[in-house]
Amino acid sequence: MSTILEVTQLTRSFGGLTAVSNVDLTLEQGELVGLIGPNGAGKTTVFNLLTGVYPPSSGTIVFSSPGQTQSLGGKAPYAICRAGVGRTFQNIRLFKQLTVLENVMIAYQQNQRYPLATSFLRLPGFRRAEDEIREGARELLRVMHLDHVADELAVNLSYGGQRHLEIARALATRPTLLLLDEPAAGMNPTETAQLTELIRQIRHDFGLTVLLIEHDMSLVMQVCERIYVLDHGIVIASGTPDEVRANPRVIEAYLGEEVDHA
Amino acid sequence: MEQLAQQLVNGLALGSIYALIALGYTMVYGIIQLINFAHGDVYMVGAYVGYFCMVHLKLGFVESLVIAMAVCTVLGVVIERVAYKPLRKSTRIAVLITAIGVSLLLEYTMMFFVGADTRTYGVLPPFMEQSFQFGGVLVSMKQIIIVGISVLLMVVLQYIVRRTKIGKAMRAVSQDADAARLMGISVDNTISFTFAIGSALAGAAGVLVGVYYNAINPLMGLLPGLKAFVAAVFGGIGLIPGALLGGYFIGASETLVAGYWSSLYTDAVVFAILILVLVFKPTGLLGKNVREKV
Amino acid sequence: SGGGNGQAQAPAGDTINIGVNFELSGDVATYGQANVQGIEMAAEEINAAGGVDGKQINLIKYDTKSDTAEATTLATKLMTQDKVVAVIGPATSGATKATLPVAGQNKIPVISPSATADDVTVDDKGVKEYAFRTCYSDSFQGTAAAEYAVKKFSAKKAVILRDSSNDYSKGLADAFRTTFTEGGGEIVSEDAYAKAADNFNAVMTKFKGQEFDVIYLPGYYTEAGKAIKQARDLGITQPILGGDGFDSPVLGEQAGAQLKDVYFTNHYSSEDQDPKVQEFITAFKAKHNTDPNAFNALGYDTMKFVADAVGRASEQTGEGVQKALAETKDFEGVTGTFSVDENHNAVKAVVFVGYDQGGALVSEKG
Amino acid sequence: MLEIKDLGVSFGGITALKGISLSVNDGEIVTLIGANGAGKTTTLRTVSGLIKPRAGHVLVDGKDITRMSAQARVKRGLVQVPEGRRVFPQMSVLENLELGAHLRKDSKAVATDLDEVFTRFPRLADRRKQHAGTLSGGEQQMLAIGRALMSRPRILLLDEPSMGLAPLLVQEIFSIVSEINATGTTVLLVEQNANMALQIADRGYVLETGRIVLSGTAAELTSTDEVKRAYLGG
Amino acid sequence: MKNSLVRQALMLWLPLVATYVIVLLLVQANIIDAYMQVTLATICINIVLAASLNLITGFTGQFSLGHAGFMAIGAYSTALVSMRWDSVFGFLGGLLLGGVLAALVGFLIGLPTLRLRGDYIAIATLGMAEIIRILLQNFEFTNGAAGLSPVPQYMDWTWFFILTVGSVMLISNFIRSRQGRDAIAVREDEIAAESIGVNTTRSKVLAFAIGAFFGGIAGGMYASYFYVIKPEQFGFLKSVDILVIVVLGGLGSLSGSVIAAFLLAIISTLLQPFPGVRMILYALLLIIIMIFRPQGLLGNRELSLRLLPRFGRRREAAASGTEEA
Ligand SMILES: Nc1ncnc2c1ncn2[C@@H]1O[C@H](COP(=O)(O)OP(=O)(O)OP(=O)(O)O)[C@@H](O)[C@H]1O
Ligand SMILES: Nc1ncnc2c1ncn2[C@@H]1O[C@H](COP(=O)(O)OP(=O)(O)OP(=O)(O)O)[C@@H](O)[C@H]1O
Ligand SMILES: [Mg+2]
Ligand SMILES: [Mg+2]
Repeated sequence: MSTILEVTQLTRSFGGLTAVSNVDLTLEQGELVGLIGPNGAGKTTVFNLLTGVYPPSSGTIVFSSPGQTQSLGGKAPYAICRAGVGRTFQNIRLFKQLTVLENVMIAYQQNQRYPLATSFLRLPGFRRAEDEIREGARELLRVMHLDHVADELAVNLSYGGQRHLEIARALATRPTLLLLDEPAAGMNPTETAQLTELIRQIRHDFGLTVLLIEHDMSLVMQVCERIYVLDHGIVIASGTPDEVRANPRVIEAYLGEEVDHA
Repeated sequence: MEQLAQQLVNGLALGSIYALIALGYTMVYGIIQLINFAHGDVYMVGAYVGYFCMVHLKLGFVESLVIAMAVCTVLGVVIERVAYKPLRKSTRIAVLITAIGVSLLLEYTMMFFVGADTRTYGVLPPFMEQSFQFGGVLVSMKQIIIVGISVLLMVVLQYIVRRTKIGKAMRAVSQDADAARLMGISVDNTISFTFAIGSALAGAAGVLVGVYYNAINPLMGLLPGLKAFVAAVFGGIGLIPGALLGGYFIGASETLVAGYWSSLYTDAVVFAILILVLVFKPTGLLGKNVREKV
Repeated sequence: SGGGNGQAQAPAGDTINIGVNFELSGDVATYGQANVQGIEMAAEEINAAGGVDGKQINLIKYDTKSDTAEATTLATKLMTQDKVVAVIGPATSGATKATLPVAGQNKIPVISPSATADDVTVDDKGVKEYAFRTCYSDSFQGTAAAEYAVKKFSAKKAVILRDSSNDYSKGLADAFRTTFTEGGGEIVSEDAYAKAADNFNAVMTKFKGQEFDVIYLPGYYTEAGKAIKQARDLGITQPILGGDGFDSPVLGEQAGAQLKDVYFTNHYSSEDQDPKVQEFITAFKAKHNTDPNAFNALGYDTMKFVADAVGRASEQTGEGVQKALAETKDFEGVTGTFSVDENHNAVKAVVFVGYDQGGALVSEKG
Repeated sequence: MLEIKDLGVSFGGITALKGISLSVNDGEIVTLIGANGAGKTTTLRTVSGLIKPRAGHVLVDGKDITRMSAQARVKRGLVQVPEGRRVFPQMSVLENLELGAHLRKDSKAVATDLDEVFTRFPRLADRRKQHAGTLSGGEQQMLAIGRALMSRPRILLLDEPSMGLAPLLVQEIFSIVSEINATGTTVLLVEQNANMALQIADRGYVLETGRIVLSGTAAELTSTDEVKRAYLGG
Repeated sequence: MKNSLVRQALMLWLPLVATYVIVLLLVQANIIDAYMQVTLATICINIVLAASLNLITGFTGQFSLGHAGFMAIGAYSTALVSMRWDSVFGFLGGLLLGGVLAALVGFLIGLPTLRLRGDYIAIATLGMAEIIRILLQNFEFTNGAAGLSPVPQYMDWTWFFILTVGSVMLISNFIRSRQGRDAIAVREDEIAAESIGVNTTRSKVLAFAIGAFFGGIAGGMYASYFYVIKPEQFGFLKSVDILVIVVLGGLGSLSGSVIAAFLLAIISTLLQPFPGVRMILYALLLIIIMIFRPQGLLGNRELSLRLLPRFGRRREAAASGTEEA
């Protein structure tokens, strides 16, 4: 196992508020790690820092993809994505007026480049490249159980469908590290159980490392191998699900007493 | 030095007018994100109402001003109800095109009735033709009136928006109309109210311009409308102090460019400054750059 | 204005179709509409008096929206679909020029009442066969104004303020500058404003800081009235000269009591006791409840000028009318008696109209 | 107290509600559960007057309010906490709360209520000057509920109040809902988290693709196999 | 596969060539008379203008109010070059120069301003166009306010056909390519687009420059047909006119732009007999059309006839239905 992500002393403040404060976080290749914590703890902000939506106030983010180790701090979001970090959004952000297939194709084509002249003049390589993009995208839809709605507009999907599509679109960028922000939000327990299975499966099939934010403890405790707990921007605990579950600070700040029954 | 002072006085009067028009732009924009192209034409109608009152009905300046503001208020509300309200759920650009339609409609309806030629306000009461000398700087009564009335109206406006419930309702509607409804706010009335105030200010500006330049025509709203829009953006569109700042800034830079370089380039310089400001401060001078939280 | 259109088709043979292709909306609608008022009044008079050769004149009127492409489109429509024998308009030089190739192709004359640019009727290739106008060319007026400035005011130094958005103003300014400097004068400052400008305080304040004898302000009354007033309000007392664009009651209305020491080159003076002029003024006032301006008068003359040519034409076709137009001699119009020269310009005497230091109306023939 | 009769709603071609009837009695908590897209939100939005129904009636205290504007319904004490929070993003927390009391004239009582909201949600008190748009999801949810409380609702319509909340807060929100209910506010609660909802509710309805397919007391529903399988993850 | 390609080519090219030949014959037989020819020319120019602006505003979502500025650059380049070098090569050279210069200006102005949001871009582009116009009005070599004439007339039906169809096809190809989809993604959600690897700045500037290029081409077509060009023809109102065509046809629908260009020409012709009230009627029509069809004639769909194999399938947004206003 090798380290894929190494975050040291990551800090970000907004005005007077320090949303993320000296966070250290390490991900090993192939791990499935949870990031939990109370609302407003700074979890989404960590994702936003990792993906370049906000530049960090201080701290470093070192990301290793096969053959390359680079610092992500201060890089533009598209560059970070191309380096191999994919993500989904807490508040779903699909291309609503495009079809499901198009949503995925756009992500897929970022690795399937052909020159501008080819586009304008429909030069010979065009059709082949387009077909590859389309097929690649369709394949991902099959994996995410979305192939039957490929031609629907994204906005017309059910909430659960949209969450799946977000994941499919992130996968299409061919990430090595996938960041999922509350993938089960708004799903009922039955749907959540299905999603849990799906996350396990894609991690395996695509050889991914996954970092996952979630408030649904049934999901987190089932799939995560390790968990970081954030509160007020600070990592207050980390460890295996059992360790975290038993940690009094975590119980006090986040889980509450009754979690065992949920 | 004297000349500079004189130019600044000129710029202040001009800027007041831009600011008055820009306020209407900004308020309407602030609440429904519409660049209300017809706003400049409401100002034109205000100028004609003032003309009619003063020249044909022989009313005094203050009465004419009030009547023009009242007529424009009604006009603004009618425009909003008839032309914009049906488009509440449409894209903003569709409403923009409608606004362009309304603008043309006002211009050419007016032209149909009064012709394209310039009209003049005629002889003003003597007190308005006075001017004062302050050590080489000439300040006319009309300039004082313009600046005075503008400032007064803006203060009143700022009070309404900041301190009253309706002001808060306006801001709520602008951010989330449905949520505002759930607070018990009547969205339609609030929007109408915004148009009413904005249009009243435009009407006032129309009469002031009629008095100041003594010449009005059906297409007079086009250019000041555009510049007021620029002023609003310059200061940060949607912000009332921004519109003021923008109005005065454009007034001042126009007079200074004309005074020290060439009138040829006033507009070009104003636009160039605007673009520069936007490049370095993408939300206008006073606009806050809030990056969307994701 | 803006009323009905003359499209009602009278039985063929009894009417003569004449195109009226003007800027009735858009930027320069003021001038287009004013021309058309004169044209329509003249046509009514002609028709009331029995028409031309017993035929009524049928005006077919279109609006170019102040768009040159539209002017071309409509001229084409008039010439090919509406079968006119002549097209009057547009009012501005650029738009008029844009219709001329079409005129040549269809052999229908275009007559503009107010396209003053020097190259409207001639270019490098010589005179444009189907182009005519009834106004002066720009250089003619600019030159006259410069000579007047020197003669009357012994001017040595002048400032020029022109309208940057129209070529009329540029043409006048260029001619004035050339003549004035050739005569030993000096242009101490020059500036330009954009169309529909309201505020001249800045530029006038700048001028005020300089030494000069006259201001030359070649532009239209729409802006000139404001400029004059603001100049006088700021205490600028030098004489102000202009061109026929000043000729409108609106100039005086805008400048008010400040209309003093202002002179401009014009076609006629309302003081002129010539019955033709006085009749026109009375009739126009009766109809439109305001004094006519130069555009009204030029439109009026142009209609009569065209009707006169149609009456003299050997055959009532574009070619016939073109010939008759070109041969016009000593046509007596409100804007002066003129003949058409080899460049298809109307050659007429210039009149200097002005308001002296007390604001009284004065005029002298040039 | 609140009664819905044969409510039908469609959007363009899509029929979202196909004749729904339900009632909420004075002082009850009634929950409406169902899968994504079943029409729960649509039901609430129609009740609060944001959507005009194609057919059917909404009655409050026996009075038909189907044609009443949204703001007039607020005046009658019908208040909704919308799905997705919908706080006013460019306004401060305080201003948001003040807007909740927009229709109220009793400024003294408003001030007391404000204090009460701040005691109930101390985190909001910490952030009273912050723009609501930059709050975290959970903070926004608290704000949305607090804002609704500011209008002293008689009937509170809650649309997925637990969505995106930390476990501790989920419990807290549900206990707040119970508390509010105990002080006399009638509640209609839409939830994905059917477990919790049924724990605090008196009765419940199950919505599937625009139709009510099941109803009963909370206990009955909890023990129904269908509900267990489809909504309780059992 | 091969077969379908051939069929596709036939279905695309056959109707096009047929249109060209038929119109050519009709012109020669004078059934399409001079007036209709001018109208046709206007329509063609408007199609190119609207299609290029649609690329910027409809597909990429950048609200531009300065398209007339690009048109002006193209018009003046074409006029200046072809007036000095009066041959078909001069004309084409000028046309190309105009397009390239317009694209360059689009690039330069786009680079800093395209990171602005919505309406701020509108005002920045508006400012750019006004600056261009004012410069043209004051430069000596552009002959100031008087403008340039006579511009040699090389545009005829053949050129109109080639340039119009060519421009629309190139734009359409672009939209239905990788780069075009990137641009559309930016329109839909910029943050999401960035997060999946789209270089949004590059995408926007590229689309903007291409739109500007074809705006320049349209300007060149205009100059070389209408003989006289003046700065005031390329003012703010011209930009607005183009925008009206785009919105009327439907943002994000090229065929909508084409149809709207025809429709406006028809409306304009129908209104010509009423010169006094023409603009009033036009304004009323505009308002009424927008109220009843706010998404434009075609919304964001394409009129297909299977001529243009479309990028995916696209349906109208879920109608907002009965939601109260
Ligand atoms: N752009 C911003 N401006 C100001 N404050 C911000 C911004 N983004 C986040 N914050 C603040 O940072 C803190 C952390 O927010 P974040 O969204 O990361 O929380 P979270 O852990 O994801 O919570 P939740 O589980 O509710 O989504 C919050 O208090 C929030 O208000
Ligand atoms: N504004 C709208 N326009 C078109 N269709 C809509 C609209 N709002 C809702 N719908 C449709 O109506 C149906 C019911 O939606 P609704 O939002 O009421 O479901 P829900 O039960 O609240 O689901 P969720 O649990 O995902 O919130 C869905 O098919 C949805 O797509
Ligand atoms: Mg979060
Ligand atoms: Mg819902």
